[in-house]
Amino acid sequence: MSAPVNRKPKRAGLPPAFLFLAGAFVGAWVLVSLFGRGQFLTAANITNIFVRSVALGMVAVGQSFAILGGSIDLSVAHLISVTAVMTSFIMQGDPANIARAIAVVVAIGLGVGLLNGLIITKLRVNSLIATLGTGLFMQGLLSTSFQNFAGAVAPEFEVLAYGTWGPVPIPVVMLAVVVALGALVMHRTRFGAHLYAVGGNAEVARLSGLRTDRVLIVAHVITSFSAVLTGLFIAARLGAGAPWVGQDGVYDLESIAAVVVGGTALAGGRGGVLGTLAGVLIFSIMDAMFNQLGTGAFLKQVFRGFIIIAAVASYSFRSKEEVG
Amino acid sequence: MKANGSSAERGRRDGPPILEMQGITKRFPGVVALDGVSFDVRPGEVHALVGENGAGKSTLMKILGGVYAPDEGTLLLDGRPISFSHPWEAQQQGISIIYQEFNLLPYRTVAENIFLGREPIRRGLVDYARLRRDSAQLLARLGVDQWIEPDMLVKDLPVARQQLVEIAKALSFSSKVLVMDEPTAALTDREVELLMGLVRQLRDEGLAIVYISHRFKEVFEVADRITVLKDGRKVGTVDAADVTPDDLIRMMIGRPLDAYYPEYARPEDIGPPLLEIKGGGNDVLDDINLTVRAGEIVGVAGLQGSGRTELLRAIFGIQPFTRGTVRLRGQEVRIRSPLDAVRLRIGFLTENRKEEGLALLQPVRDNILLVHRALRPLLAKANGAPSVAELAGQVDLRAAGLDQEVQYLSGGNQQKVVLAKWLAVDADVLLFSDPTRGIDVNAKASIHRLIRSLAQSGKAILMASSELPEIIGMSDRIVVMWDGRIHGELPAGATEAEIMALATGQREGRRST
Amino acid sequence: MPPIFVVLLVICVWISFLNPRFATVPGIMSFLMRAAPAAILAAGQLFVIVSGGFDLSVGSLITLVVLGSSMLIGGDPANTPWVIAVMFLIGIAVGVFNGAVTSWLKVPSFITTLGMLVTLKGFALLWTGGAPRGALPNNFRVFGRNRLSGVPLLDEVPYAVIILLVVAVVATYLLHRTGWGKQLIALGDNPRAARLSGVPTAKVRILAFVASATSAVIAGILLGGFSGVSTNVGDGQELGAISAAVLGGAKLLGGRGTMPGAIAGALTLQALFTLLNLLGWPKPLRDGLQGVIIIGAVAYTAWRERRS
Amino acid sequence: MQRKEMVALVLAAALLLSAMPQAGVAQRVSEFWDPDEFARQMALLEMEPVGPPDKPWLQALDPTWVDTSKYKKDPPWTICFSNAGLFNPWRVVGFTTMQAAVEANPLIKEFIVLDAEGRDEKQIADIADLVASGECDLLIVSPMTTAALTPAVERAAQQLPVIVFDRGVNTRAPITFISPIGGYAFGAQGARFIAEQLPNGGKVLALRISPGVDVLETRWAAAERIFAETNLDIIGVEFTNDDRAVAKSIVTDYLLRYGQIDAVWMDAGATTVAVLEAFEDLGYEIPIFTGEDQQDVLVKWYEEGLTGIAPTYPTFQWRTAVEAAVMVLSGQPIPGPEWKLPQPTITNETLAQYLQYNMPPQHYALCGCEDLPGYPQRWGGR
Repeated sequence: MSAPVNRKPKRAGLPPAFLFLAGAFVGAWVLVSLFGRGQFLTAANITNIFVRSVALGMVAVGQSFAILGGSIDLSVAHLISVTAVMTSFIMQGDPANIARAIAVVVAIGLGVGLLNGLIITKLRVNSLIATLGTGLFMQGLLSTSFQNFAGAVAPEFEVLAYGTWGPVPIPVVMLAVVVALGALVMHRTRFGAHLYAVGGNAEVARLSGLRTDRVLIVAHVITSFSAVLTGLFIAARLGAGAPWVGQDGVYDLESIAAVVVGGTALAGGRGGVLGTLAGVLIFSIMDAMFNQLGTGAFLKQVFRGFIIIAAVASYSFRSKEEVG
Repeated sequence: MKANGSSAERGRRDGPPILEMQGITKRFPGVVALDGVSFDVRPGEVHALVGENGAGKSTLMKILGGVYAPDEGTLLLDGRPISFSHPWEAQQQGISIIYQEFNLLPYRTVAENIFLGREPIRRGLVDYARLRRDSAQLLARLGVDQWIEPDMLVKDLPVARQQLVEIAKALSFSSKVLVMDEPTAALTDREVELLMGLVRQLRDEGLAIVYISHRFKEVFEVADRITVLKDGRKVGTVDAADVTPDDLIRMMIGRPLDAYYPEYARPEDIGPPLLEIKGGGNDVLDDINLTVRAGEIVGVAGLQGSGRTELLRAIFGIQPFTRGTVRLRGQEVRIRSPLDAVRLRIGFLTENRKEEGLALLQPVRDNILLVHRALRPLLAKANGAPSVAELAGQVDLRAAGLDQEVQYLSGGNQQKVVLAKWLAVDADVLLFSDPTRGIDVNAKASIHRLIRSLAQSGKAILMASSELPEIIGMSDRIVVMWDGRIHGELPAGATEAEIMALATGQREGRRST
Repeated sequence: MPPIFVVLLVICVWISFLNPRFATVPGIMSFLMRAAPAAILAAGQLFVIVSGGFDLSVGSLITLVVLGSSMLIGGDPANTPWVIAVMFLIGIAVGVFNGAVTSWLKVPSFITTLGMLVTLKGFALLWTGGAPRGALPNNFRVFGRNRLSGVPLLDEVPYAVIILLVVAVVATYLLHRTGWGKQLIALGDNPRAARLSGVPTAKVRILAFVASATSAVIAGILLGGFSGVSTNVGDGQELGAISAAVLGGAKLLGGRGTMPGAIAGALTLQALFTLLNLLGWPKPLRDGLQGVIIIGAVAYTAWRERRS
Repeated sequence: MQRKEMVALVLAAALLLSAMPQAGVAQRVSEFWDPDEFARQMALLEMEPVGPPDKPWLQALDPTWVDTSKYKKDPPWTICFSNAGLFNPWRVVGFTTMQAAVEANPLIKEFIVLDAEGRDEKQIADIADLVASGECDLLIVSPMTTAALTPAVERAAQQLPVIVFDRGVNTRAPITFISPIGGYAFGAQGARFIAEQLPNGGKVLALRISPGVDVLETRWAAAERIFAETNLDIIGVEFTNDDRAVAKSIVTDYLLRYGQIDAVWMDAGATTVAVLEAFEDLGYEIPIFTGEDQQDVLVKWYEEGLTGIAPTYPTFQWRTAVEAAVMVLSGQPIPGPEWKLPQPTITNETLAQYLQYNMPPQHYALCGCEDLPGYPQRWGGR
C-alpha cells in the first residue's frame, strides 16, 4: 500500500470557522481603531455583540441539525412569527399565562417539525419545497388571523430578553445553554452520530441499520424547536409578537448562511454546532463594526453576501466533485 | 489472535440450519436476478457462495440483509419465517453483512464507523472512551491496530484499510449470521491470511458464516460447503472436501472457457501503436511504460489498490499523469481533464455505469449522443448525424425504443449504451474498466464479442478487470499492476497463477511476449 | 398531456365561469401580461434547475435592474437604450459570477446565489440610498405597460406578451433543441457521467446561470415598466420562479424538466391567484394555499415516479 | 395523469376552494381608536401655530413647554441618532434634511447614526449600543414600531436626554415627542373628502402601507370611523408594503373583480401614482384619490386635472428633531412632552404652489430644506 496514512487524530479542537471568527474580530478591532469611532474592545461592545447574536444564534443552532442531516428548513422564519404572535396573544400580559403560552408554542413547534419531517421522508418531497410550502401555509394562516402585534407578554417574561445574571445578560446565558445543548446532542448522543451518518450518506446509514427517516424527522423537530426558542425570545424582546417579525429578520436565509459560514456542508454530514455559533458571531461582529465605522447598512449587506460566498468557497474549493 | 488454523480443520456440518432461504425469486426490470434459489447455513459452519459476477450472489445477500424484499420464497431463521422491510430489522435478527461496496462514512472516524447504529451509551450519552477502547480491541483482534487507529478519519485511509474497517464493523455485531461479500478483494496476502484465521475463529465460536468470493484458494481454505450460483439459479451445493477447483469452474461457467470468449487477435490484425505512455506517473502511479496498438486488447490486471483503475483514470485525465509523456497516434499530447481525452477521441467505460456512464433519467438517444454533442458547438442543433438507430444496431442494443429512459434498461444494455456513446464520436482508443461487472452471463458474452469486434475494426483497447477469467479470456497481452507500477507483462493465454504471482508482487520481472 | 396543462386549463375555465370577461381576447391578454414576468423568470430558472442548481439571486437582480435603470436614466428618456444594454451586461456578469463560483470554487449554487441575493440587494439600495429615486421614463416602461395596437384578429397585444412569446420560443429551442440544452439536462442528471463524457461542465453551467440572470433582467424591465420604481419589486420572485418550475414538473437537483411545463407552471400560479381573488380569498390565504399546492405537486410527482 | 385521478383531483379542489370561508377576518375594533385624541387632532387642524411663520419646522401647535436647563452642556456636542431605517423615500428625504441641518450647525461636532434596517430587534440593540458607548450627549430616536421600542427608549432615557420623533413610544420618558398633528387628522381629511365627493353606495378601496405602526394605524382608524358613518361601499382594505408593484397588482385585481372603483383612499402617497396607473392601463376612469406631497403625485394630479386631496406628514420633522436637540443641549425650553407640528393639506386649489419641477419624483414638497446647504442637488434636484 503506497498511499500515505494520515495519523493525525480527528477533533483537533475548534472548527476552522473559528479562524474566520478570530480574523473577523481582529479585522473589526483594527478597522474600528483606525477609522471608527470609539473603542471596539469594551465590555459593553462585546456584550452587545453577543446579545445581537441571540435571536439568530438559537435558530441557527437548530438549522444546523437540518442541514447536517442533508436537509434544510425554510419554514423557520414563519414559525418564529407564529411563535412570537401566539406567545403574546395567549399571555395577554398576565404572568399566570406564561406556562400555558410556552406549552402551546412548543407544541406548535414540535408539530411543525414533525410535519416537515414527515412530508420530507414519507412523501419524499425535496426539503426545500416541503419547508417552503409549510412556511407559506403557516404564514398564510397567521397573517389571515393577525394583522398586528397581538396581545403582550407578561413583564416577568421580558426577563428572558432584558434580565441579567450577574454581569451577563440572560439572553446570552440562554444562547450559551442552547449552543451547549445543541453541541451535546450533536456530538455526544447516538442521535447526533446517526444524524452525521444520514447526512453523510443516507444509503450507508440505511445499510448500517439506521432508521434514517426517524433520524431526519427528529432533526426537523429540533430545528423547529429552536425556531420556537427564537420566537419566544423575540416576543420577550419586543414585548409582543407580530406576524412579520420572523420574515423581517430573514431568519430562514440568515440561519442557513450562518450554518454554512460556520463550516457545515450544505450537502450534510460534515460540520457542527460550534461552527454555526462562529458563523453567527461573525455576522454580529460585522454589525458592530459597521455601526462603529458609521458606514451605512447597505454597504454591510454588500459585504455580507460576499463573505457568505467566500467562507463557503474556502471550505469547498479543493473539492474535485461537480457541484450543482 | 494468531492465524493458526490448518485447511484440514473444518467446522460442524451437523445440526439444523440457523438460516434457511427457500425458493427465493427476485426480478428487476429486464432481468430475473434470482430464480427459485434455496440456501441454508448452520451455526459453526462457513458456507461459501460462488458464482460469476451477475450470478445473483449480491442480490441474494441483499435479500438477507433486508435491502430488498424477495418477490417469492421464504426466509427462515431458527425455523421461524421472517421478513425484513428494512436493514435495521435484519440486524435486529442477528444478521450482519459486510457489503462489497464500501459502506463507510468518509468524514467520520474509524471508531464511529465501526459502531454506527450501536454506539455504547453511558448515562444517556455516547461513551466515546468506550467506543474507542472497543474499536481498538476489535482492530487488535484483526491484527491491524498498528495501521488503523480508532480516531483516524476513514477518508484518510487507503482503500485496503477501509476494507479492514468494514470487516471490523461487521465483527462488532454480536450476530448469529455473518455474511461477507468479497471481503478480500482489496487485501494483500498477509491481510488475507489474518482474515482467514479470523473467519475460522468466528466459526469455532459458533457463528454461521456466508462467505462470498471468487478466489478459490480462500474458498477451499475456509469453506465447509459451497453453493454455486449461475444466472440467478442454484447449480448445486457441495461439500468443499468433495470437489476440486476444476469442478467448481465447470459448475460456475457450464461450458469450457474457449467457447465462452471470442478468439484472440491474429498478428496481421494488429496495426500501428495508437497509445504510447513513457515514464508516466502521478501520486499513485509511477514509471508507467505502455503501448497499445490498433487492433489489440491489452488487459490490465492487479488487485484493488494496485493502480489498475488509476492507470485508466490517469490516461483519461481524471487524475492526470504529472510526469512522463503520452503519445496518441504518434503525436505527443497533454491530457489534463476528461474533456481533453474526449477531444482526442479516447473513450472510457467503467463498471460504475450508473455513476460514471449514464444520465439515467434521459432517453437512450440523448445518452448515445452525449459525447457527440459535447464535442460540437454548444448552440449546435441537438439532433442530426450520426444516426442513433445505426449506433444502437451496431452495439446490438435491446431497448423498447430510442426514447426509453436508460434507467429501465438491463445492466448489459446500459453498458451497450455507454459503448455506443463512444462509437458515436468514433473514439479509437477505448479504456474499459470492469466492463461486464454486475451483468448477467449472456449479456456479458455479447459485450465481450462486441469488444473484440471493436478491436478487429482497428481500435486500440485497454481493459482493466478484477476478474482474471475475463482478463485471460479477452487479452492479447496482459500487464499486471502492483504498487502503482506495471510489475510485469504476460502474453495471451497466461494462467491465473502467473498473473497472481505478479499481482501480489511475489515475482519480479516480465515474461517476454 | 402533462398534468400541469390540464390543471391550467381547468382553472382558466373556472375563472371564465366566474368572470366571463376573462375568456375574451383582451381578458386573456391582460392575464398573460401580468403573468409574463413570472413566466419569463421561471423559464430562466429552469435552465439552472435542470442543471442541478438553484438561482436565488434573480429577485435581487430584478430590484437592481429597476433601481439601477431609474438611477442611470436620470429622467432623460434618451438614455433608455444604452441603460437597457448596460442592464443586460450587468445581468450577464452576475450570471457568469454565479456560474463560475459554483463551477470552479465548488460553492453550492444555493449558497452562491444566496450570497448574491444579499449582495445585489445591498448594492441596489446603496446605489439609491435605500429608497426609490428618480423615475422610469415612458420609453422604458412601454415594454411592461403598453400594448401594440392594430394586430390582426387580436386588436391590441401587450408588448410583455410578445416578449413572453419570444422568450418562450427561444428558451424552448435552447433547452430542448440544442446540444447545450441536452448537455445541461445530462449534467443535472449525472454530473460525473457528464464530465466523463467530455461535457464542458463549467461552460455549460455558467451559461445556465447567464440564461437565468438574463431572464431576470427581462423580467425586471417588464416589472419596472408595469409599476415603476420600487425597492421591493424583486422580493420573493426567486421562490415563485422555483415553485413554478417545480409545478411544471421540473425535478429539483436536476435531470428533468420541460420549458413548456415551467412556463405553464408560472401561468398556473398566476391563474390560481386570479381565481382565488375572484373567490374572495384574502392575499395571505392565497399564499398559504400556494404552499400546500407546491408540496402536493412534488409529492404527487414523487409518488408517480415510485409507482412506475 | 390518469383521467380518473384528474377528475377526482378537480372535484376535490373545487369543493375545497369554494367551501373555504370567505375572507374570514372580521374587522375588530381597532386598539388604535381614541375618540378624545381624534377630537383633539381635529381641533388642532383649525389652530394657528406658534413660532416663526417662514419656518414651519419650528412652529408648534398649542404647546406646553418643558424646562431643559438640566441638560445644558457646553458645545460642541455629539448627537446620536437611532434610525428605524431608510426603507422609503420619505425617510430618505427626511434623513437627508437631517444631515444637512446637522452640518449647518457648527455646534454639533459629531452625528452618530445607527440604522436598524427596519428591524425592531436590531434597533433595540442599536440603542443599547449607543447608550453604552458613552459618547452621546443626546439621543434622537425614530422608532420602528411603537410597542416594541418602548422599553428600549425608556431605558435610554434614564441615562441620556432622549428625543423621539415620527413614530411614537408608549412612555413619557423622552423629553419630547415630535410629530405633526397626527394620523387621525391625516386619515380623516382624506376620508371626509371622499365622503363629500361620492354618492351613496360609491365603491371605495382602501390601501394601507403596513399594519402595526402607530402613525399609520391612526390614519386608517379615523378613516374607518368616517366611512362607517356613510353609505359608501368599502370593497376592500389591503396592505401594499409601500410597494408600487404590489399596489398596482392589488388594484388591478380589484378592478377585475369589481369593475370601476369610485375612490381610492390611501394612507400614504408613495404608491398613489402606481394605483392611478392601474386604472389607466385597464382603461378605467381615474377615481377620486388621496395622496401625499410627493412630486410625482402632485405633477400627475396637476397635469391631468384630477380630483384628489393630499394630507401631509411633513418631512420637515426630521429637521425639527435636530433643532430640538440643539435647544435641549443649550438649555432652552422646548415644546413638550409633545411637540405638535403643523400638518398642511394640499387640495386642488392649493396644488400649484407645491409643484417643484426641478425636484425628483419622490421628493416631498414639505421638506423644509430649501435653505439648507446643498439644496437642491443634495436632494437629487437640479
